[in-house]
Amino acid sequence: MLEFIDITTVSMALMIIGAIGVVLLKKPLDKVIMVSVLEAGLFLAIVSFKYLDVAFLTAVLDPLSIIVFLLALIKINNVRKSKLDDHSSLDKVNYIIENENSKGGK
Amino acid sequence: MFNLAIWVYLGLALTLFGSLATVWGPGVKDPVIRTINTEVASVGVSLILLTYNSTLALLTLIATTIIVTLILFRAISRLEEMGADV
Amino acid sequence: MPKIAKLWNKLANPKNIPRLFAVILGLLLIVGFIIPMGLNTDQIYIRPAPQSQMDAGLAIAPYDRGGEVLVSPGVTEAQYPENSKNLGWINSYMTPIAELLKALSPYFGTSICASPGGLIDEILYYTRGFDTILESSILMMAFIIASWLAINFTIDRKEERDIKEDVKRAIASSDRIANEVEESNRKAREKQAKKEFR
Amino acid sequence: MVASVIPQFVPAFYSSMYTTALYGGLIVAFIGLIGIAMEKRDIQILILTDLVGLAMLIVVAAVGTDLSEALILPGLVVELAEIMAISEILISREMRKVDEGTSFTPMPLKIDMEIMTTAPNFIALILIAYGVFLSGFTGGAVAGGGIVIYVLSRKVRGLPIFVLDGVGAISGISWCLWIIGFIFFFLLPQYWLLSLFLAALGLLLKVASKIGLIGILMREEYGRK
Amino acid sequence: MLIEDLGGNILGTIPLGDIVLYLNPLHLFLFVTILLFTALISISRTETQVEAMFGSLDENKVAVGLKEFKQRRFLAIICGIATAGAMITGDLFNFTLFMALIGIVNIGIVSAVKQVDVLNSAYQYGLIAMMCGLPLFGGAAIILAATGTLSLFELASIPANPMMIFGALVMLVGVAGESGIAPFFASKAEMFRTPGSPFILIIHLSSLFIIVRFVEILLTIL
Repeated sequence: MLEFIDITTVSMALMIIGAIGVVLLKKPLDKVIMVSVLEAGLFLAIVSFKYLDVAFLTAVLDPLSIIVFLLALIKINNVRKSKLDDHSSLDKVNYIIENENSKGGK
Repeated sequence: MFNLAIWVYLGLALTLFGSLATVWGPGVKDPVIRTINTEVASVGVSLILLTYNSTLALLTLIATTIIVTLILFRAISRLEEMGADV
Repeated sequence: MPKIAKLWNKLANPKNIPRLFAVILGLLLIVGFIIPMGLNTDQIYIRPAPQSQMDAGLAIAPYDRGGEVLVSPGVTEAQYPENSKNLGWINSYMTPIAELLKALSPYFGTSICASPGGLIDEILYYTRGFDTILESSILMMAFIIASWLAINFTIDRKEERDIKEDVKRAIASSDRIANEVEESNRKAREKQAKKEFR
Repeated sequence: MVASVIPQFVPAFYSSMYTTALYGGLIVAFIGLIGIAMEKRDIQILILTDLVGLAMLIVVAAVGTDLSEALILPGLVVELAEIMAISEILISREMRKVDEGTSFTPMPLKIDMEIMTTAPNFIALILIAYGVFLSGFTGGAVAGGGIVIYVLSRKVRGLPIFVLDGVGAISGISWCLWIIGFIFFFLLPQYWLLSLFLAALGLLLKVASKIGLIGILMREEYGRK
Repeated sequence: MLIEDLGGNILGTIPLGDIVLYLNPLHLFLFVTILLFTALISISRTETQVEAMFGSLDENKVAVGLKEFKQRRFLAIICGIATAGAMITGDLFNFTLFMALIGIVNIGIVSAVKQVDVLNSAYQYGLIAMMCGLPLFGGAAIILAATGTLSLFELASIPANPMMIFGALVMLVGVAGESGIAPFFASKAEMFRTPGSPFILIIHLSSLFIIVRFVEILLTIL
């Protein structure tokens, strides 16, 4: 009955679910979770091909990509939030120029 | 043993799906979402390389994908921070 | 006729060029679907069928190409075997650590092959080594460009750069802005004067 | 016994899958190119060119010989190199548009991720050790990834130009090592083992230091307080 | 068509494993010419552009700073050497790598300037160079799949079939884009509007020589 559930079908299912999830979810953080599901599917596929060293390295590198995603998303989120507070960068530039101006004694 | 051709087809399907999603997917006006969507296509290519037994290329692809993502995110966040409209 | 002129004008704008290139390349790739494609089976550097080595239980599975370490060369079908005196020796070479790893477990073929020696090293360093020179020069040039730009422009290095220059530039730019403001003021005043005169 | 494993002609699997994989790659490339043609914003086009690079990998890999795998590695690294240089040009152009003179400080980030304090040393050590064992392009990319995560997790801000130049010089010298190794292969064939190690070590150092320097660039971007 | 028909008798080869550089009179001539130009460029100084400023009598001198000068001279020399190498190479994939190197160095030569317009066109050209990865490497791979070899010697003796022609066409589009000929000239033309003329000159020369060489390759393999 359940004999079709083996490592290959599970990995395929994980990859398909992950791919659909990454594309259809709207929020970036939800997408990152689905990316990790996708990468888990790839990991299982590599294991089912019996390349254990590649699988080991994938297992180490996947968290790295998730960290990169998280860092970038948090940073961009912060930037967008602060842009909402003052959404004209021109003012900042003018402010800098004025500062320099007073320093230069012009 | 399982059928190897299925893996190639799955890899191609993932790559096609990922590239379609990158170009026309929901919410791709936001560069962040577009960059995350390329990950799907990259996993599809990894699967093809795995099936073709190019494991060294697979390792290098996995490592460089991270670096490329890092570079793209740097460009995106820097541009957003400067308020540049590109 | 005016249409052509418009087209030429569009072509003169650098922003449109990548998109034009993309369209042309895309159309050409679609032409590929009406051309009969097929793999010529007589290739160089042939590899065995996928997973066949893994199923046979070889210790350095996807990259086993025969040969014994420092005893006999492995199998490499190069384009010009007469140009490479030691063809196949790198293919069969393994470092002592790699040999240890090989004895430990049959599932580490990729890392054994990637460590010095092995088939890919033979191709990348020996028979097609010139490609690798170019390729690593491309990486080096790209990095020189990127790091030069980063150090000089995009990374904040204010405390190390001579600040004077910065200040000078800032003064110049503010000078320019002041000039422009003055100019626009003058124009506005002129307009005003004209109106009043009328 | 092993020699019999390696066939005379390309195995049936590769030749039967060739057209499928090639056409798949062409379709992916077509989708990416049409996307580029329809897109107007510069940064979006930069992301979409990544897709075209992936399509190139499929087209090259479809040949299914050891040579095609050896050709994938340069292709990958070329794409990485170009995307790095071009994104830097984009940033520099936008900075010039905004303001000519004054320099720009990225916004510091206030986050406290558990993984950024505990894991990096371990992961970085594993990755670097493994990368040194692998050597070559792959090892360079892997060890570089380790250096990236290590650098990202530190809180010290940036490096002086002198150190940046120094790391660049290391990669230049290792490039020379690899060139010497390559010349040895043909001038003094009896020392092939020495030249193999020169080449492998040189390439490892070169790629790893380059990618590590990318990490240092990122260090500025994701600077935390 | 055989190699001998086009460039004269082969004077000699430099065998580097599978990659054989071959020298015949045509290639040798191109090789020496581009090396001479590179030598000239490496010893020449840059000029200073003088722009009249708008709305006043002052003029704006756009000179090349010393650091910038060194960087651009280095990249220009590399560009010359890469072009010279592409002239004598005897391998298809090797040629595409030379092409990619020339492309990235061309971007680098103008990347150090301060004009926004020039940087913009350098960026657009860079996008084309990135897209060119597909036609260059992909075209070489298609030819490899069709014939089983990448060496120009072998390719010259194999009769052309539709797949080879398709691969060569794809490569042609790649070379056209990367060297900026006919419809794609605007991305490169804008790059010349910057001080430092000898270094700008090498961009021009390299694309000229590459086109000549690629046409010769096309005639050889088809």
